[in-house]
Amino acid sequence: MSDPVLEVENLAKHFDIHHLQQRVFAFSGVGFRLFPGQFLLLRGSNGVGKSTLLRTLYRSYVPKGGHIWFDAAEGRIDLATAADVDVAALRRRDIGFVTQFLIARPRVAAEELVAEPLRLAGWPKAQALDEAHRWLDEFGVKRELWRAYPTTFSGGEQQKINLARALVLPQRLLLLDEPTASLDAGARRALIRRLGALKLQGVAMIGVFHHKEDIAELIDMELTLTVKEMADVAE
Amino acid sequence: MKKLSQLTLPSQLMSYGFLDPSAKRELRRKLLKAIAIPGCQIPYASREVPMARGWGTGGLQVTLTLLNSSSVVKVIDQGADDGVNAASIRRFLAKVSGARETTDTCKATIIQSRHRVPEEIMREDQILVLQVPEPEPLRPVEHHISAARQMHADANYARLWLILYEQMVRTGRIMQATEYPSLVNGRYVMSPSPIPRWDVPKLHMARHLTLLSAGREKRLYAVPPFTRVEPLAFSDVPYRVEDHAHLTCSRSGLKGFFMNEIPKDDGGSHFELSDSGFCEKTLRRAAGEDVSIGATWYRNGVMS
Amino acid sequence: MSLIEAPSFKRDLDAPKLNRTQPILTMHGISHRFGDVRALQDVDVTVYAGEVLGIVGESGSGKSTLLRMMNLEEKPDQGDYRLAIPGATANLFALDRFARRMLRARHIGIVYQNPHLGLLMRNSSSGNVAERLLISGERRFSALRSRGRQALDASEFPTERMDAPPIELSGGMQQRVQLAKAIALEPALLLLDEPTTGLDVSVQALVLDTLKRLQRERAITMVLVSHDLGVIRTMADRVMVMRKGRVVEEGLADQIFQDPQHPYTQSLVHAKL
Amino acid sequence: MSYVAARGGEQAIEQSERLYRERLGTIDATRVDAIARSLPWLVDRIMGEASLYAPRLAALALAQSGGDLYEAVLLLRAWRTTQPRLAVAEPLRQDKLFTHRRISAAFKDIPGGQILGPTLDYSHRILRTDILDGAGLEPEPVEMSPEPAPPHQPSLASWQKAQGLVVDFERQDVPKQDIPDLTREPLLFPAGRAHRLQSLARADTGGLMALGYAVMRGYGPSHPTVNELRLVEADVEISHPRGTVFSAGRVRVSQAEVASKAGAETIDLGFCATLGWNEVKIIAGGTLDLNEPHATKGSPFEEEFFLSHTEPVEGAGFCQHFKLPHYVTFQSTLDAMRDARRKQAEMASQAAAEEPAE
Amino acid sequence: MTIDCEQTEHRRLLETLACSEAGRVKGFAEKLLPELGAVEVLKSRSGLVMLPMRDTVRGTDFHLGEVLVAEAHVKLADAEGYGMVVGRDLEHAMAMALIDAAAFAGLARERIGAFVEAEATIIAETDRQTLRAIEATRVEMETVG
Repeated sequence: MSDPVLEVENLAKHFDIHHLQQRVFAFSGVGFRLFPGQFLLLRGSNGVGKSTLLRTLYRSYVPKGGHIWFDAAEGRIDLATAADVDVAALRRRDIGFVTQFLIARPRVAAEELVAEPLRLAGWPKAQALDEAHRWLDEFGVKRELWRAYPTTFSGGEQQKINLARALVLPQRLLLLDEPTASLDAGARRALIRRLGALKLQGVAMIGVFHHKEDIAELIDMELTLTVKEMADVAE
Repeated sequence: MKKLSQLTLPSQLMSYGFLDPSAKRELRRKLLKAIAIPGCQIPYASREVPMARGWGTGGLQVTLTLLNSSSVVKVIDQGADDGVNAASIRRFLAKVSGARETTDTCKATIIQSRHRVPEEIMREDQILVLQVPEPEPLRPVEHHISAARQMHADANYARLWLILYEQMVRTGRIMQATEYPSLVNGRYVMSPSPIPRWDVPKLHMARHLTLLSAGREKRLYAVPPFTRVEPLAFSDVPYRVEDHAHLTCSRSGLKGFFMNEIPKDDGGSHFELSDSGFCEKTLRRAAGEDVSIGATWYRNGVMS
Repeated sequence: MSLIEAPSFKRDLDAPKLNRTQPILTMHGISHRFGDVRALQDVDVTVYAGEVLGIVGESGSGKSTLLRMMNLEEKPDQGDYRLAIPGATANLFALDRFARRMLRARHIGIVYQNPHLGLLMRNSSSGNVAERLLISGERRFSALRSRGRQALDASEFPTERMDAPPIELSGGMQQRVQLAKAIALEPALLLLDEPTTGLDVSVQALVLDTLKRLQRERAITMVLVSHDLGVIRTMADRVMVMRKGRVVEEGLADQIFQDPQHPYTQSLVHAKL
Repeated sequence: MSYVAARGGEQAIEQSERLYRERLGTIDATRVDAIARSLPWLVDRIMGEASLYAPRLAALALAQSGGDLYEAVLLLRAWRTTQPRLAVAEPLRQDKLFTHRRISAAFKDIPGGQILGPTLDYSHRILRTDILDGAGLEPEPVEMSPEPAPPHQPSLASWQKAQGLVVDFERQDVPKQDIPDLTREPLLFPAGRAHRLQSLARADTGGLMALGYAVMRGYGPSHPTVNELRLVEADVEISHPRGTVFSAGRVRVSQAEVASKAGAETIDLGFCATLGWNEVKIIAGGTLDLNEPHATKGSPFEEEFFLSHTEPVEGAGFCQHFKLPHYVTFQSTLDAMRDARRKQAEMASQAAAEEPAE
Repeated sequence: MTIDCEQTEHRRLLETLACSEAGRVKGFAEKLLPELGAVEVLKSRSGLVMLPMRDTVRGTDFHLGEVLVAEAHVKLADAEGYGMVVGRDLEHAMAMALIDAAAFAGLARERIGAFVEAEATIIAETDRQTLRAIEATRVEMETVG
């Protein structure tokens, strides 16, 4: 078997709220390995810190202990301590984060938003737009909306565009934070199909899903977080 | 027996050439500096002379410094030797120095001029002194002398080019008439004094020395012989002199030189050579006199 | 006694870097005083190719002074400044005025909050851009026109109005002219000093959007100074938080806003949200 | 040369000057003396602006120019150029000035007292038309005080410095031969203080008043109060070849300090002095000196602006020079203008031609 | 000490001659002239003296302007004399230089002494009258002293 994409050791997170002189514990002692094409499902009751863990792995939150070894093209790098600029660089190409929320920008058309990651990866404009159209279509965004500005779209439509954008380009690691919430059935099916395909292409994934049944056939591992306890990994 | 009145010496009215030796010494030093750094404005402690500021006191101080009794001096104002100011300056110069007066460009050793370069080509042994009202080409874009000096030091002339750009945008041509900013020796932009565009090319790689002096603003600068003088011009919009090549002088019949337009009572106008000394010589030759006329910078309206 | 201590800010200058990250700008040990006031104290800045570094802080934090130094308008009492551009390996503060001016003209663009600082208000808009090109030695009128038009177009300025003077334009349009002037020479570094402060919110969004687009399409490295967290959040990849002349925290933009570490940053972020 | 004579330039010059002089009539020493005696304040003003102390020559200049002040100043300045400089006198110091008038508006009373000296400040300005009808205006004699005033007065600024009210700047000693001199070196900006004060001393009274008045009215940051104003006679002290320093005579000098009321912890002072007695000039000049450090860039109260534009010979000369013929410049402008018009007309007709027919 | 004393006296001589009424100084010099022997005139000219002043705010020395003066420098057999007066009266300066030379040569010591004393008294009296008139313009303030 090849090297793990991600190797997490003894990861810990808490929050210090200075003006209250308060420390809020999130988790500690989290560890697991994730190989290419593997799918890890995060489990646990509401508020237990599943999203917190995803954001810590993504470095939106600052880890307070442990290591997050990522197998980058240049070699293994510990995301827990890596320079911000490197994390930013990895995010552009290797690590994706998918939420249900779109950060829309005024006067940027849907198709442009979706094509953007491809453009950044060096695709010619026409090809990038073609590919963007394919995925907008796949997620069920009506053709007449492709050139419109998503700032004015409904939440559901925005979410589809967000997914198309996040998944249009295969990355090495995908972090999925409840991407199916409030998605209609058709789009949800399209998402699962896309995740399956990415998995076959070797994309490793870590997800928090409200409805586990949606993605049952993709799951390789589950990690259950419990309040103020060490998390376990179950194969 | 002596009396007190016999002991006291008659008071001397003024120094030779009017300026006292310390003033001349300063001017000579500053002139040398100006020649050494072509186009660079050299400040000097401009003296008061018996003429109002703005009437050629800068040119006068330079000429007074250079004159000696063997000099032959020509003074022109707007091209004319007989202009009231030119005549008055020429008379003064001759009086205080003993120099000879002339209106003939070829015979002069030193020519002080307000706003024209003669049409006849000047030689290595001649000096042209141009009177300058406003020596600072950057003044339209920078009022502060101190800031403008810094811009010269930085060779920061973008704002001058911008003036030309704006004129092109607004009117489709460069409107700068006289005082056309020109780059000297590839380094300093100078104002060539308010000579018409017609005259600027005459300074380029000229054989004669040109000294420019502003008495009121206390700056002098120089174009040494064989020095590049390039009017600022876009590479794709050629520098244009006044459209005078086809005009004919109503007095001399000459064509292809810079002309004065004289309005006529009937609403039209006729033209006369602006260089009055040149015109006079042409007329005298036509009248049968033996007059030698020098080669001219322009031939048939084309710069040679 | 504090239950928990404020973290001492640890710079990541020493962390091993991936070989794909190239710094464009490096400032080291910048300290400066205005009379008795310590304007900057031992500030280090690194800006990497293609990123947007946001600098936040209240007025008097030293952020604008720092930006002026990046633009070589001002020299600090102490410190070292390098830009990764050809022919500029030395400490830029040690260069003479002329060299600094040429470097600034050629490689650094800036957009000021106050358009009067960046523009000749009575010249044409295209002339303002042309000035930049003229400094770099462009002497073809046709090229001044076409390159000016391109830069204005890239800044989403309506090119049919390219010869209108900025004084006749709205605040948003004036900022676009400044932007066009700043990017006309494809600078290695674009400095933005509160570029949208004072504009209507809707106009502000449009200008930011243009900046984003430029950043995406041309991968221009930007340093953005603002006291407006919303602007920083929209634009920046990384954020530096300044207070009283010091850098108190530096991090990824989402981290600064979602998990600020320093008490000052926390109060700043919470005050805003 | 015949053509030159034919066009009559020199002839015209000659006759125009004659025409001017005709109106002035015969000028002789009597007239010059009458001017010197009857117009001492005007003579003083001219001497200050010419920066040449020579009352009889100033009166002569006024006579010769028929009272055109700028002409008179120019005459004196130009004459000055022809004279050798024989020496530099010892610098005048306030505590050695023979004081005729000395007032302060900043304090009710000051050490040494308020001495009005010769002034019309408190007189009623009534035009005495009866003089035209034959009456004479015989001056009434001063009722002398039994005791003389002290010839020298203490310096108010020194007292203020000792009190810590005014900053006591450290003085730099400059050998008198090395004092910067505008008549021998150009005025550059930023000017040194010595250049600034010399330039103010030579400045045009009206020009300084206009700019100083603008500051006082609120265009400048600081409003002045006269701290101390003096009209004095000063000894011109020079060195005998054997080294003895002696006074070669006295000259009239005015000097003023103006104080800013706006100072936070200390009082700012501005300074101006000039040859001759001329109070408006030194109050206005002192106000400009006071305001300069706080002047905004590009304002008329910046040194470069007010010094450049209050030089009487330069300003007047430049105004005058616009009477000179400018037809070459004008011709060149005309050429560009006609061409631009032609171009625009062509463009317009082209546009009209390209418009599709209905 | 002697030098200082001499200088004070010399100064008094020069100032008195420079500031006295020109006619009397000239008259006195004319009378002295036959006793002086050969007189060589080194300088007799008008010219300018630059007058600096010390600003009371920052103590900067600057130039107020120039003062027209007349200057004379003479040489007798064994003494030089110098005169300078404000104005353009060359004869006044010459008279002063001659008296200065005579005094230095030790000629007519008593007459010169008497002349200078008399003139100094006149000058002092004139100043006194001027200052009495000035004192009359003093404003009497009712302030608690």
